[in-house]
Amino acid sequence: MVFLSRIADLIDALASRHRLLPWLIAYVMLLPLPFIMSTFFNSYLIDLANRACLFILLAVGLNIVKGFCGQVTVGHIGLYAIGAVTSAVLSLEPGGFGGALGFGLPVWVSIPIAILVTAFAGLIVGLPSVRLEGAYLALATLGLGESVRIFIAVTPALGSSTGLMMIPAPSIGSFVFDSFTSYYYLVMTAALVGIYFSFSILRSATGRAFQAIREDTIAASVNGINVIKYKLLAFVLSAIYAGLAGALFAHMPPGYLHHNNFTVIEMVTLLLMVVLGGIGNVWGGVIGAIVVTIAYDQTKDLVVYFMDRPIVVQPLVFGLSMVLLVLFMPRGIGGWFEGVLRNRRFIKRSEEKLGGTARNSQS
Amino acid sequence: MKLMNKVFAGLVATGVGLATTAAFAGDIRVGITMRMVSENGQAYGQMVMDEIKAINDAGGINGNMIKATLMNDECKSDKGVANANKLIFQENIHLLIGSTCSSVSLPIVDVTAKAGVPQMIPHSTNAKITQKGSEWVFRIPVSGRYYGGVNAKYVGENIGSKIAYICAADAASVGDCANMEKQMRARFGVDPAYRADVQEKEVDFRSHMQKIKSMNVDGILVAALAETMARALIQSYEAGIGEDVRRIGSSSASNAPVPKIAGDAAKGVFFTAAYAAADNRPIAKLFNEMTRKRYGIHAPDHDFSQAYDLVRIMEIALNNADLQLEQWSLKQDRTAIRDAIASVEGYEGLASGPISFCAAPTPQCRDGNRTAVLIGYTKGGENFETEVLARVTMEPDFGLE
Amino acid sequence: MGFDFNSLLAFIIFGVTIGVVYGIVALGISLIYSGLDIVHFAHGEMYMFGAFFGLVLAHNVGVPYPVALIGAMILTAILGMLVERVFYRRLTRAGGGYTVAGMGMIICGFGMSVALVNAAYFFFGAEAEPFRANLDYIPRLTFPGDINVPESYVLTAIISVLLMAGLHYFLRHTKTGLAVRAVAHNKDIAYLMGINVPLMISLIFGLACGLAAAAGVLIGPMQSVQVEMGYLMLMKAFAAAVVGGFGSLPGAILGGIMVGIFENLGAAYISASHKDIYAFLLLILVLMFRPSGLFGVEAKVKA
Amino acid sequence: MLEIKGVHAGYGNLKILRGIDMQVPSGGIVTLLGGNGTGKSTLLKAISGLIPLMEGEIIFDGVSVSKLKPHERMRLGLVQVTQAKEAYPAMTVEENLVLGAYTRKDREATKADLQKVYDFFPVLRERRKQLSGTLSGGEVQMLVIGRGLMASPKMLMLDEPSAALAPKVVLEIFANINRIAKSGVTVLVVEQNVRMALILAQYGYIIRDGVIMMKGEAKKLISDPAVKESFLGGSVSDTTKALRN
Repeated sequence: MVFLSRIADLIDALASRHRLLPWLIAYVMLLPLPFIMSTFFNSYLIDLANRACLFILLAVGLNIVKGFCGQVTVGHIGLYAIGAVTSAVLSLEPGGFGGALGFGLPVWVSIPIAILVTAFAGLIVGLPSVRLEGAYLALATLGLGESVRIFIAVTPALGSSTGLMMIPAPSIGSFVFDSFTSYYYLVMTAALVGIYFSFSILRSATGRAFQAIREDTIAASVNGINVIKYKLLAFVLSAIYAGLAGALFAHMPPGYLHHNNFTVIEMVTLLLMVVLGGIGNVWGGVIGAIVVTIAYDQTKDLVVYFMDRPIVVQPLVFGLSMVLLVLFMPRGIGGWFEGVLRNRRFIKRSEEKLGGTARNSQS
Repeated sequence: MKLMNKVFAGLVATGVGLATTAAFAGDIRVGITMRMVSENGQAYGQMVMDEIKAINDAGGINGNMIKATLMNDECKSDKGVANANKLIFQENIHLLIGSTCSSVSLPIVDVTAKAGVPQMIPHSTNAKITQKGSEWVFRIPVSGRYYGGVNAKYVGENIGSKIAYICAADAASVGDCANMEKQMRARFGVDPAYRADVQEKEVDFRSHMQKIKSMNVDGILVAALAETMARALIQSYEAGIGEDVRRIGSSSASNAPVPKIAGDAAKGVFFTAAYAAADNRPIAKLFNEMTRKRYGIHAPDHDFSQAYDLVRIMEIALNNADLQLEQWSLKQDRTAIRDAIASVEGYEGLASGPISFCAAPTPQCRDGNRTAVLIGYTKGGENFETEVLARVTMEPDFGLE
Repeated sequence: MGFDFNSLLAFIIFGVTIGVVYGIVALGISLIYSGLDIVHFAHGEMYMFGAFFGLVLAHNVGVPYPVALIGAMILTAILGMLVERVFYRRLTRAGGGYTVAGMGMIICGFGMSVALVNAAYFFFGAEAEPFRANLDYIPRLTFPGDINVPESYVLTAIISVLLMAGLHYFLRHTKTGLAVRAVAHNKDIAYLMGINVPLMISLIFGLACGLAAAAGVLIGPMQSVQVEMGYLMLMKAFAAAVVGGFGSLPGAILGGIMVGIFENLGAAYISASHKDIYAFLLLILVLMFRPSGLFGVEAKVKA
Repeated sequence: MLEIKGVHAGYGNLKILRGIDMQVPSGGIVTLLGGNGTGKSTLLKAISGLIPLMEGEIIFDGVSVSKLKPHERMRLGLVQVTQAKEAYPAMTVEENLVLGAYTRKDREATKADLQKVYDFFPVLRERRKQLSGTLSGGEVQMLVIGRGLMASPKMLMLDEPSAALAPKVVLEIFANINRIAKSGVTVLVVEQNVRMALILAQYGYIIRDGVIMMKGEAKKLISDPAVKESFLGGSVSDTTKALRN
């Protein structure tokens, strides 16, 4: 804990010089990661890190609507699908190999359009939140998300069951982002920028409005917050994250999309990330995404023989851990860390005030 | 709160620590990615592992052991790709086997092509897998492009041309449907009398059957995964469509759940496959007996036979390849294995016809088996029975544009 | 093809016969919602377990179909009560089921659903199993226009009506039913009436899961029994419950029939490959424009 | 009849009652007075078992009931009548009354009691088949009292029977409470309407901030200047409460 506190102090000191300083340092520290991994371990880990970055984007985005604004959505994976498929279809060559629709746009054009389209879709997914809350909203968004998947699954122009294949990778001039390492810089940058903006949103007036809505919708509206506007804004913001993550996923080599990457199971995994990390906590989403991605990777060949049948136990473990997390650790890892930090800051501040004698507080 | 950066790094480091495995020299490393959570995956995966173990027990390949790693991809492309990456870049495999599902094999073809790892496909039939032009891919089963032709030829010549199509939305069935439709048009100039595109896991076909009943068709093609097909077959009888209307199955009709679930409704259904359990050859009889004893399978379907053939072809290729199996020779060994598989010619195993590969990265070279066998169910239920109706060998470039 | 009255009739009949099954599952979901204020996302798995229990009883133990039906209902009810007691009770006690930023129960239900499906792999395997039942004593109906309704569908319709009637009688005309309604409305006052509220909550859960099991055993002979069958049924049942007015019991059955007809008509006249979307569409439209359900029967809407 | 010893209770970490001591003797009427948020309802909930005790003990009829569940306490004859708005609006009047006798096994006596309640409140007999949601405020209050009587209680606890009722109706209700007490049922009335409650009761407790601030015979309390100061002349208003409903 002392060690953690030291680092936190250091980061605070850096941030007091310039807001972006800790972020820049973090970015620089993350730059050599692929080389460390491929030199000392193996290059597969870079691929793992890439996928973790995509999930970080998704989880952080989901946190905006779920954690900041308190709106229950189970349709996030549908937005991810929309971002992925839109960008893929826009960038595929017309009449190309897969037999799907194609417009042949450059990747750097198709990604922003995909984000815009997803943002608009987010607005639509958010519309039910104007009238509905809690379980009703969950059902409506679940329905919307599943409809997106089924629509992709049965529409040949969007890949249907064969999937969209040979989606081009992004390139600058003759440099193509088609290796683990080059793609790492793309997704890592996106993830870090995503986390940074998530903090900016949280600290801004918009973020405070979100939190007011989460705590008490009626009180928020009485206090002059345009509840409908901010609810929709939360959905749109989270959709932008999902759209970006989706588009980056689509162009990630080998550039293949299939509707079964967007099922409810994926949505549940995403929920697990957010819950494990701690709902409403930005770093929680990040930690959750990393932990779950690594845990998933490490447990995927875990097979138990039961009555002479090989059984993959991983999904069972995932499901149960979700239930138990909600029951016994509802604030997740991030909530726990936040508690530690808050205590530390509180003690520090009271020490300053009381001249060295910290008083016990009642939480 | 920014201390989380550190936590981030720490967690990644932990993951890295867990993930490192030393690469052993002297082993032939084979990676397998399959759908383990399904009626197919479990038993096939087990059989591949058992067969490899048998090779090792008998002394291995020229004294070298095969180290096989089996991973589950849940028939999901992103997970399949992650598995392939992990096997190739972390386990440093020499050869990749997989996957069961076309939608997973399709992206993995690109992964293996780029990494330069030979890939053997156990039962994905989608024609596009070999059309991508990868030098590294070899398909054991009969490509989907042949199925349509065999089905269409038999149906047009023996049954009639007024056919109703029920096509489920999974990759294999969509392909089977489209291929047959194309061939019926090309050979006999007929369009489908009725065509219904249904969902992958549709459970209620009654309204389609009701319409088909009033049309007096000669036959119904039910292209769907096993359980879905079985339901459609049952419901076709419930709707009152008589036995004189022949039911044609897609390639998944060979899977045991079809006769098991459909029961009496499976009788008379015929389909194209790469292996017939009713085959009279001694090797087939031995194989049937082996699967029954080991895995409690009443009669193995062609997915079983293909997995078995795959291991045998792999054994032949590995025996012929000049392998160094040192840390430095990985790339060279992979190429040697690829060339050894490409030079397999006229392998006669369980498959309906001889399997031959060649060096060119074209579908003609890499779709090994070109002989499909037409099978009919003579009895449904748990202890179903089949008969061989015909055996058709196609031209290497049949079905290519 | 033009308009054909016979085929329209056929689609409606098919819709009704499958719709009642949706209705039975929706009945359970509604019951849990009105009783415990939670939307049970793992209810599809209760339906699946029910089907398997019935299958094991009928095939492996060898009891007659009706006995298997009742046995499966009892076994699943016990399973449901166990799940509620061991896992959900902690959440519902903590704050009406909506902890963890308002979505504890939703996440918990999802997790439970994944866990139950994969637990079922352990016991029943992944393969689809045929459910054979001897239903010769049930008449097979033939409607004008040569529309066949096989025995299993007739039986399903009969059993659904019986279950609905039985549930109605239980809730309206027995003392325990009165207590269940009291608990559904307000647990604190129910306590003050001397009602053993925890027991009633278990009872509600057991009843709801028993209903799901009945649907599972009924649908077994029509389709087949498979571990992954629960999810789709859950979605249809949700749609049915919402259309009928969440928390309203007669509405659930009516909603089920509505969903059944709607998706059959959609499949027939728009596109068969989008069939599942129609149920979702109906669900979303009703939620957006009439969250209290289409039928306006005594429904309880949470604001 | 009822003895409360050093009771601490509250919600979660929030402690509301901080050491309550109280006695309700057998027979007669005792009233518990206090403004909003003073802990009256919390004490009632603690007595009937809806919230657990943090400290202290509750003894009813010589038996410690501290560890018993609400329905078990009720079976002993300790019956709480809820606030009027807490009838079951979707049930008929008769269903509500039958529910009151839920714990009783003696069918004949229950039927007889139902008639007794109807005789007591004739208006309920008239509206027997109506949904209780359609009744007027005073009628609902009669219904919940009647529902409490259906349990054949030894002791009846009434939670603000005069709340939100017209003065004339309040008089009628209080007259009925008096009749109930006369029939041998011990009554504990929790009230904000201090004057009426003290006229009705023999003994009174005044609660404030989770502790008993004052206690004594009703006649004495009503003339106590301190009580007059803080309640009778004071402005304990119901407005906040009305707003919340």
